[in-house]
Amino acid sequence: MTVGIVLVSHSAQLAAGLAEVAAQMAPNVAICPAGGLEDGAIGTSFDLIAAAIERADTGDGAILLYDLGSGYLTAETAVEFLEDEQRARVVIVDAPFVLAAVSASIAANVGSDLRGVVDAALQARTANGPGGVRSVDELV
Amino acid sequence: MTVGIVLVSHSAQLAAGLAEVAAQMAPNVAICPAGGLEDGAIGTSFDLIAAAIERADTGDGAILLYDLGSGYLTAETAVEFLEDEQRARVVIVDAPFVLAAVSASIAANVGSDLRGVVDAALQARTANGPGGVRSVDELV
Amino acid sequence: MSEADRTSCDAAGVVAGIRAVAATIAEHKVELTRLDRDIGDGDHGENMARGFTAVLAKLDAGEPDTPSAVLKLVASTLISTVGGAAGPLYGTAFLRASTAVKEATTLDPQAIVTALTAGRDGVVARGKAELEDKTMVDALTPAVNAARAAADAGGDVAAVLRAAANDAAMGAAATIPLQARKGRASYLGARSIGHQDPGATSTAYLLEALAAVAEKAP
Amino acid sequence: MSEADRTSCDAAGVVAGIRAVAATIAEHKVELTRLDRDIGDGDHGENMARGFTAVLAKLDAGEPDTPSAVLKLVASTLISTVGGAAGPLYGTAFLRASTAVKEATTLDPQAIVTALTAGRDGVVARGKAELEDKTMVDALTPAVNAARAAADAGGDVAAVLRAAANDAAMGAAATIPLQARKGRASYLGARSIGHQDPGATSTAYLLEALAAVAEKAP
Ligand SMILES: Nc1ncnc2c1ncn2[C@@H]1O[C@H](COP(=O)(O)OP(=O)(O)O)[C@@H](O)[C@H]1O
Ligand SMILES: Nc1ncnc2c1ncn2[C@@H]1O[C@H](COP(=O)(O)OP(=O)(O)O)[C@@H](O)[C@H]1O
Ligand SMILES: [Mg+2]
Ligand SMILES: [Mg+2]
Ligand SMILES: [Mg+2]
Ligand SMILES: [Mg+2]
Repeated sequence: MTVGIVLVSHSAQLAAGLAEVAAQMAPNVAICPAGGLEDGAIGTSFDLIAAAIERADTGDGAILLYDLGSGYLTAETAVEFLEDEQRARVVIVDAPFVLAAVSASIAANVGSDLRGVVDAALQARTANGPGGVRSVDELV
Repeated sequence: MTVGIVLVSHSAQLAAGLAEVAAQMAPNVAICPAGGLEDGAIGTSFDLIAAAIERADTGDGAILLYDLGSGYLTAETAVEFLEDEQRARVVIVDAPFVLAAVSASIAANVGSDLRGVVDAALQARTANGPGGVRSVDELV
Repeated sequence: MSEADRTSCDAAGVVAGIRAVAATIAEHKVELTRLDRDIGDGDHGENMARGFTAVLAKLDAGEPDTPSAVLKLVASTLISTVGGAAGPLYGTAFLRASTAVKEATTLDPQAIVTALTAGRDGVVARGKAELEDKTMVDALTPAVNAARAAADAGGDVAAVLRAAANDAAMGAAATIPLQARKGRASYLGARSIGHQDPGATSTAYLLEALAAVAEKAP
Repeated sequence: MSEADRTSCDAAGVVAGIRAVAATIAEHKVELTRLDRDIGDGDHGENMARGFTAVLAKLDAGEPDTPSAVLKLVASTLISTVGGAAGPLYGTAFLRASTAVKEATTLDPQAIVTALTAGRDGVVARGKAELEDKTMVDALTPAVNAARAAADAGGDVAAVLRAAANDAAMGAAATIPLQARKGRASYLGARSIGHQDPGATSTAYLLEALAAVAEKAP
């Protein structure tokens, strides 16, 4: 079983690049970028998100991560349009986009269930970069 | 005066896509992607980061944001190689990559000084996505 | 409005209204984008124009024959094509409005109020904005309240939509001194003060177009 | 080692050692990448091979004439070309080692210890890893300690590097039961247990190559 990951972004490049970085440590996971509009313009696309959910959810569920607020609105709308049965296993997670994508992909890659993958994404909220906060130390 | 932004990423696409999203709300800021290796492979490049710092810092300073831990190591090394005078106005900030890039770019765009831009990036650490945390509400 | 008098509005009347909205949005595209450039990402005009151009194409391909079906077509098209926050927000509004008038073959003034109320509630459910967060809700809520008052006072379709449009315009103007607390403009903090919200403005134009069409009905 | 006896090592000797390191890294590229696939992003072998291939090209273009200058060339080349965490880490190690032996035209056993210690301290300064965080520090620190003991006991260059290499290999093997607390492997939490750290492994190979060259010196 593998939980899938949908990367909702305003930019096709951003979503594709993040998918490529996350895939490095999670080769067995469906990491599905849904970035930009269908013509490549900046924005979020309901149709691309819906298609990415179909690819990501192979029966074990999927999580959606998004880059910015309006991505959440489009993602939520796409999830609401799912059939009840599928909607029950598709979860939008509000967490730092890049780190959550990597962390959730790794969790999915080792076979975590939906809850485990959501938790991995949420951990990115409190994760610290290496070396702590140089900027604060120096400027305070 | 405008503080510049350097986006250190393991992926050229990710950095370029984030720069394009951040530029939407900050057309007057030097938002400089430094993603991937020089041949396009995944990784972080000291030389690309050093070059991006040169473009980003036009005298008013620059902040560096990075996607993942090893990006911090390369970014820090690049900053250490700067001349003392320039290094004093170049700051690495440990903050959620995407949201911090947007938030810091906006701050720079309205003319905030280095400290203001750093603070804007740091605010991304505690920012909440719209609608709060659907996943937690539903799964707990 | 076509095939109906001023006391009710059938599917063709709703289509006429939507076509007028599309024309208005096209006309104000540059202005809406300029407003969004001040406190957003500078795409609201393009987003709305893209959405309503797609709606026109859908209507040209075949007009649905109930008000509810027209509203649903608008909803799904906006959701798929707008590309910004306005897509899911207006899309949800039209979808809720469609559901709220599901059975009706014509919309009387009370049904118009029901549709507007459901639409506004849909925007709030989607975006979680409260009054004075400097969003389209600040145009929609006064519009709903004015429409209800007009309908309760016995106003016809045109009177109800005129009341809604007027108070939406006032609500949009009243966003100028507010600080944004939702959407991209909120990233600007206090710097969002002094600018009119693009979404509230497009809401006002949308209702103005509907009112104007209703007023021209025989 | 060339132009020097076993009690010291000149620039050419350091170059010979670095060339041997490059050959060893090339030989173990696939293995290092496989280790990194288990608990990382599967590029450590490619990263190191890319870096040392570039170092060889630089040396072929012209060999510096002090040990410090050789180490500095290695440092800047690795920093510019490795592309992973190992780049700034090994790069900083070689840079600190270079600075630590700045004046010497040949390195005696104590200078070798000084260089190794400075290198290890550079890795720690850069990466903030502590012992048992499951990183290259777990190979470097035992290596530094063994080298110091060997030098203090009167060992020659080969003996010092042999001691370092042996304890680095043991340190690398000892990372297997550890849980990673730094670097990408830390994302795996408890699942990083049971795998040998790629960076500790490349450190052990690096020191093994240096020891072998020193042992072959006249
Ligand atoms: N959470 C929200 N609730 C209600 N309206 C919102 C919300 N977020 C944004 N808006 C409205 O959307 C408008 C911006 O629309 P648009 O420019 O199309 O989207 P985006 O901000 O994604 O580029 C804002 O002016 C505001 O009226
Ligand atoms: N903070 C750190 N301190 C010390 N060593 C580290 C640190 N982070 C990573 N490493 C070392 O780097 C190795 C991985 O190197 P490499 O694969 O080239 O980089 P990346 O992880 O960026 O792909 C790890 O096996 C570990 O030994
Ligand atoms: Mg906009
Ligand atoms: Mg937009
Ligand atoms: Mg690696
Ligand atoms: Mg790597």
